[in-house]
Amino acid sequence: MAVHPTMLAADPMPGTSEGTSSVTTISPLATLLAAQQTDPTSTPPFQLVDEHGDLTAAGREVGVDLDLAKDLHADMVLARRLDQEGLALQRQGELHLWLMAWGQEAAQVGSVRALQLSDRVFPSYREHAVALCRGISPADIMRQWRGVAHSGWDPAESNVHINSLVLGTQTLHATGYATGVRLDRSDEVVMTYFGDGAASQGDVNEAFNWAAAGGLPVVFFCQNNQWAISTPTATQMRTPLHVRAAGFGLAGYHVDGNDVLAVHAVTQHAVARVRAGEGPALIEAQTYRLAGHSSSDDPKRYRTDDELAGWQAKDPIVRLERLLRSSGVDDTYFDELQAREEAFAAEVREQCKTLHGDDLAVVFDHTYAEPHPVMESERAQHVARRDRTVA
Amino acid sequence: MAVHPTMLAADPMPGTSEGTSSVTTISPLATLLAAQQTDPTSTPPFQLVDEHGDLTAAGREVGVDLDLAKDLHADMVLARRLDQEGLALQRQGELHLWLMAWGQEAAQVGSVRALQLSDRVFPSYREHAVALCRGISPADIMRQWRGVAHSGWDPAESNVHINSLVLGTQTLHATGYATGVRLDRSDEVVMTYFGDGAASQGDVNEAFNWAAAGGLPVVFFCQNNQWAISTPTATQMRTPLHVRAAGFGLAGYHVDGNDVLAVHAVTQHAVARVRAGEGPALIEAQTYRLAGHSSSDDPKRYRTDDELAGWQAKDPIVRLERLLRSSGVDDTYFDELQAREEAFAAEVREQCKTLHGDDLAVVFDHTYAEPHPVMESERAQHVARRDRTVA
Amino acid sequence: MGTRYALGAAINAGLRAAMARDEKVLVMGEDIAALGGVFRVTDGLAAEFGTDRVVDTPLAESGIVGTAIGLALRGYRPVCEIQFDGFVYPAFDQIVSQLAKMRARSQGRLSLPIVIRIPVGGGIGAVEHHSESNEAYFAHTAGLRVVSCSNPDDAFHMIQQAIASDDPVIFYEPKRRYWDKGEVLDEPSRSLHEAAVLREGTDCTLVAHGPTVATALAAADAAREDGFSVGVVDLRTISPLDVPTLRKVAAASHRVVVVHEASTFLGIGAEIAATITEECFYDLEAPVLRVGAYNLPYPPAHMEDDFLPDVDRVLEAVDASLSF
Amino acid sequence: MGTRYALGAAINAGLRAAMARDEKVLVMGEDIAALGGVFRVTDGLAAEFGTDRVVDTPLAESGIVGTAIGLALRGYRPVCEIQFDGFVYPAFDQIVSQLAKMRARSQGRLSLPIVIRIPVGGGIGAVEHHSESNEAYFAHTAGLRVVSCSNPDDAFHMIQQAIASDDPVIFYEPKRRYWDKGEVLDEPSRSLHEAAVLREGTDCTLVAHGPTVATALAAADAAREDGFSVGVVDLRTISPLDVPTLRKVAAASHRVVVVHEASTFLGIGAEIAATITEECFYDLEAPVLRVGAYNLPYPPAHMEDDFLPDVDRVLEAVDASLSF
Ligand SMILES: Cc1ncc(C[n+]2csc(CCOP(=O)(O)OP(=O)(O)O)c2C)c(N)n1
Ligand SMILES: Cc1ncc(C[n+]2csc(CCOP(=O)(O)OP(=O)(O)O)c2C)c(N)n1
Ligand SMILES: [Mg+2]
Ligand SMILES: [Mg+2]
Repeated sequence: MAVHPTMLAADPMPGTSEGTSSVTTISPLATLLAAQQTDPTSTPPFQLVDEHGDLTAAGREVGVDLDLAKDLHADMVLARRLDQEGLALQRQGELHLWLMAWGQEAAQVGSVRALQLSDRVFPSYREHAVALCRGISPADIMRQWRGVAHSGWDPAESNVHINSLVLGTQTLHATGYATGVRLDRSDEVVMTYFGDGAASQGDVNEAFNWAAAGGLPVVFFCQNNQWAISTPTATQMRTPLHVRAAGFGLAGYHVDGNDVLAVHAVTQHAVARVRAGEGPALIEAQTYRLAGHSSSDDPKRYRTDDELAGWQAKDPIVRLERLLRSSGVDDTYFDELQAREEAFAAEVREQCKTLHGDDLAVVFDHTYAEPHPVMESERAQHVARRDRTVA
Repeated sequence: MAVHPTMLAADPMPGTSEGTSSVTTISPLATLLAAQQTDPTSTPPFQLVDEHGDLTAAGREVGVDLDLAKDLHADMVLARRLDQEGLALQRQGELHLWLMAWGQEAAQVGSVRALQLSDRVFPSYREHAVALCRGISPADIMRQWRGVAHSGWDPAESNVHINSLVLGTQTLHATGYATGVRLDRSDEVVMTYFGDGAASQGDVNEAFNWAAAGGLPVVFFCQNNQWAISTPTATQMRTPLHVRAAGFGLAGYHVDGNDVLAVHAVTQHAVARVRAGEGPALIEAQTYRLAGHSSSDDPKRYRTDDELAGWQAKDPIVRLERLLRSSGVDDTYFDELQAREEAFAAEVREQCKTLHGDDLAVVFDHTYAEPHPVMESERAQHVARRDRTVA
Repeated sequence: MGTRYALGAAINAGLRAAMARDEKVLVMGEDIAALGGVFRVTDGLAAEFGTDRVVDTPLAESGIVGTAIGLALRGYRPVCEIQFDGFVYPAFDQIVSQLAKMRARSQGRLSLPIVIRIPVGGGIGAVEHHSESNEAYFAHTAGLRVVSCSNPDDAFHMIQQAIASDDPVIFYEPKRRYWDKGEVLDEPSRSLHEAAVLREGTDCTLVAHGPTVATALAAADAAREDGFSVGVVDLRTISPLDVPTLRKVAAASHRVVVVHEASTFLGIGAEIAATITEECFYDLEAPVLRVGAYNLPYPPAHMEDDFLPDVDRVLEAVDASLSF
Repeated sequence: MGTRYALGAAINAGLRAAMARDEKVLVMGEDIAALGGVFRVTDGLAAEFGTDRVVDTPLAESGIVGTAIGLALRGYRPVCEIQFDGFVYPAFDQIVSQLAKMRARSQGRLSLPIVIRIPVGGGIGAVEHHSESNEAYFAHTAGLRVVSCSNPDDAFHMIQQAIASDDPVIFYEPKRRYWDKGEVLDEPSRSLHEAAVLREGTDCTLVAHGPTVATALAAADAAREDGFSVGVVDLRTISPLDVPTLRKVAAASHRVVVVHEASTFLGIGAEIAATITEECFYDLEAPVLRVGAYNLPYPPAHMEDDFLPDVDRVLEAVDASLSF
């Protein structure tokens, strides 16, 4: 058998110094045996709109659908406002915890808007913007963070599964759901969200592999927001995640996650491909968590003001606003949106306060589908204790 | 930002039909958005000696070290004999179970012989040939399969960790051990063996990622023997495993696992690279489990005679024998080896029968390092019961 | 009217019946299709129902349970096979955090009718990790049901009842009893949630499940020869326990000995002892005693006979109970 | 002579002392270096000992435990932090099949001196998976030691004793007590393997560990006001249990109530009840009663006060015990 031509190239390992080391030059074998699979070139993130709100070459080629852009912009503005209100409500003691999606609006809005409503979504826990786009009410989004329930909404209505807080577990659920979609001979697509940190979990990699091996209709959407709490992405992985896709046989995409039009376009493309039966895809969106990990976090402990400022300059909403204005969208639009935003904010505050928790008794009813003696007797104990206390 | 050139190539997804589908041609975006990371080209397995025992082009370029070849050949012959004796001993009821390495001798011998003795090995459970090469006695290798102990040897002596039967777990142990090697500023290399089936486990992928992220001195050696019990590799993964390496940022190698010289050369190369601090590597060796999964297995249920015959023709020992003979190695060598093999076989049979198990009492002593009241009281109970029965 | 089956074959027949009845039922696991499973429990199912419904999965237990959850969310009723007891732990997170809790976490909206079949226990001379008894982990986990069959009739009916349940069920199969034959009746004699009093006793009652039921019956026989009336209860359901039945036999025999293969420390025997003592304090003439494996990792096969509870150890405990 | 510390700070000081004493000790986990851990238990260690010994790992619990095993095989003494109780399950296989069994599997050749620190339990208003009490899983696993600290003095000394142990130790930290202050003595008062009788009682003894020790003490105070002498034992070691101490208090007070945050079904209370009943059958005037959380998945924060055992529920059980 002949030596394959690619074997003759001595590509340096990613992350190590360029050039041939002493090891790779000592024998005639070295040339033949240079690592045969070295890093597939990482591609820069796809952009349609640059950080200044100007169209890139690709953007100019493709053009902008202004109605779509306005819709996505409005989605992002409301999502950001939800975050601001959420954080304020947490500070006021109305929410126990709030996980900010601040800065990641484009990644979320752009991707979920590229799906059909019949496509099931498996979120992680930071996908408020996704939830809003799927018509989930602020109350339902805040329910879990107010501590009154473990989940907020009915997946049967929004086609969005409940949040998964154990990192990465949802990627396997999505993969299994996609198996069901295929068994049903349906052309639905399943989308699952996860973070750069979660990508280190065994479950996530099992899901990549399982979906690829089975050619299943699932899109893995990673919001690489550069941090997993205090841990930078560099600690999690050597190569960018979109590069890992090809290793498993997933179609891999890399997109500027702060460019909502690019995210939308890339996702639409990937989803169409998946829908057509060409196997699963992974999209890595480069974005940034502009706030802390959660309302409890203190990001000053681990990241610099410079880094933050650098990413603030890439704000997805500011960027799109510039594009809209330079494309001739006038103040009427922005004024109307501003009014809508204020009304929405008032609604958020109001809905939050209407969220009252159930009594523990309901958990006894919800744990099992069928009668269960322990549930019955302990429920009775609880009710008796509660009534005694109340009396 | 400009569109990166590689984004313009519309590479088809691995495993799907060639060419552009309707999806990828409907819009101008399609060209821009073709999956940016598609399968990095899989390379054919590296060979020095072909199936007929002839040198390949690469083999001719590199030349053959005949002394090395004879040593490796002898190792393989003894390993195969151990398998034959092991299976026979199982049939006679002397072993509870035997897992055959039959057909995988080149992959094991070639790789372990490329290490230094100071390099720690973390095997799976089928690495008898590895163990033999590290000077582990047949008795120690058979101990576990005779059911008298859970492991056979002292890793402090052979620098081979005990077998890991829970698939893939050892890859994380190897990765952690490699972390220790680095903390010690040592230039040791850690080698871990696993199968094509185990590659689907979360742990194995966590290990790939962890080792790559940390740039740790570990070599992941996959014996792709085409089957995980009855499950073919195609069920486990979409892309060949050596392709997955680059996705994580490991140096990836693909080698004909039935060509012991190629395995040796590739491993030596990879190990030198790892030893020099250039980060971890993954080697995929294409080989074949010529026997069943274990002495309990019935491979006729899932694989064809044709497939078996095809791989029998690629037998690693036959191939190397041909090369040795055509390189002028004469009958003296083979006759001497035959005698050595017979003596070894007798030794195997004899050693097996000397393996007597300990009494359960020792497990109480071995479970904890420090005094433990439950161990003491239950040990006493056990001893009293045993002595009562014996009396 | 019944047919004789080996226990493993009875499960096979039960799976076949469940799959024929409901096309949403599918079976998935490692080596279950072409090979029919390492114990051949799924033998022939792939040929009969096709590989869409009898699925050889990649080798990843977390993946098996995690994707089964997704399938269940899509309306399927997956039956997962874990190849051996000792290989369920990689799926532990998916089982205890996802499978067990999904219904409660979703305010009762999302049911997961999933069965996880686990060949369990020792006594077959296997290598490490192939002989474990881990029911206590799952029994301690709220949201799961845990059941254990001990004979072909139960095996046939309980697997179908488990599949029909809208709750997740961990279904234990006593691997060393796979080849034991027994009569299988057309109709189930009892629900999935009831213990079976196999023998009434007035001096003492043995409580067992799965593989140790036969041990308990043999011990009861031996005790009878010595003039003692020893009852035997087959738990069948480990979580929840059938407390009324346990209460009844404890009250009737005043002495109870629990027999299981798991280690005693925090084994199901501990819960049974604590519960019976709470419920029947004045009825008991002796503490509830426990006969389990020693509190060791499962030892090499060579030692397993000394490790596992056997008739002698059961009788020793009965003696101890009687002499309190 | 002691210094006052909060419980979390006491663990921090204990880790620091252990790291200073033995350079093979290293600390690893998610967000423990730069951030100092989400509870700041490892605060300042990275600055003091460097990031070779205070390691922010990739986000993978199986990886954390699996690589710690490799490090231990290399001669290190890793202390792993699991960020919250509910995130230990992905590491379950590495813990129960590898960490717990390695010594037995290797005929005693390979010891794994690894400590797994787990902030445990509820009461801090957290979201799901952040409030679990899962000690029973590990206590049922032969090969592990499981300990639980309830006050700063123990926290400081027990973490050092755990690190010094050549056995793997699951080390529980009661997260809602992290900020509770108390005196820390220079020398440990007892070994890692002893329970502490915090209060002697003649009418009843409460047995608790970790977060419920304070609850038990408050209940004992309340009972005293009603004229009852109620003792309190802090288990400290959950596996193995300090049975001699349990036997002694049961014999002295004739009544025992176990209090823990885990669900009662197969919680450590079951084992304590079974053991004490076996050991002290004739001393007991009432069955050992258990006060735990209800047998539910941990509920939303809004409901946790009704879910967790509190002083009232403990007193209810004491009453029930006294009126037997
Ligand atoms: C299995 C598991 N381990 C640890 C945690 C604790 N935890 C919650 S969020 C988080 C960081 C997640 O980072 P990433 O996946 O990048 O998502 P992001 O928060 O950035 O959106 C960690 C460690 C968890 N939720 N689940
Ligand atoms: C976690 C786990 N799951 C299942 C098994 C049962 N099992 C033993 S070997 C095997 C197949 C392994 O295939 P592969 O990794 O390719 O190694 P090979 O046997 O071919 O050498 C299986 C499923 C196991 N040992 N561990
Ligand atoms: Mg992140
Ligand atoms: Mg294989």
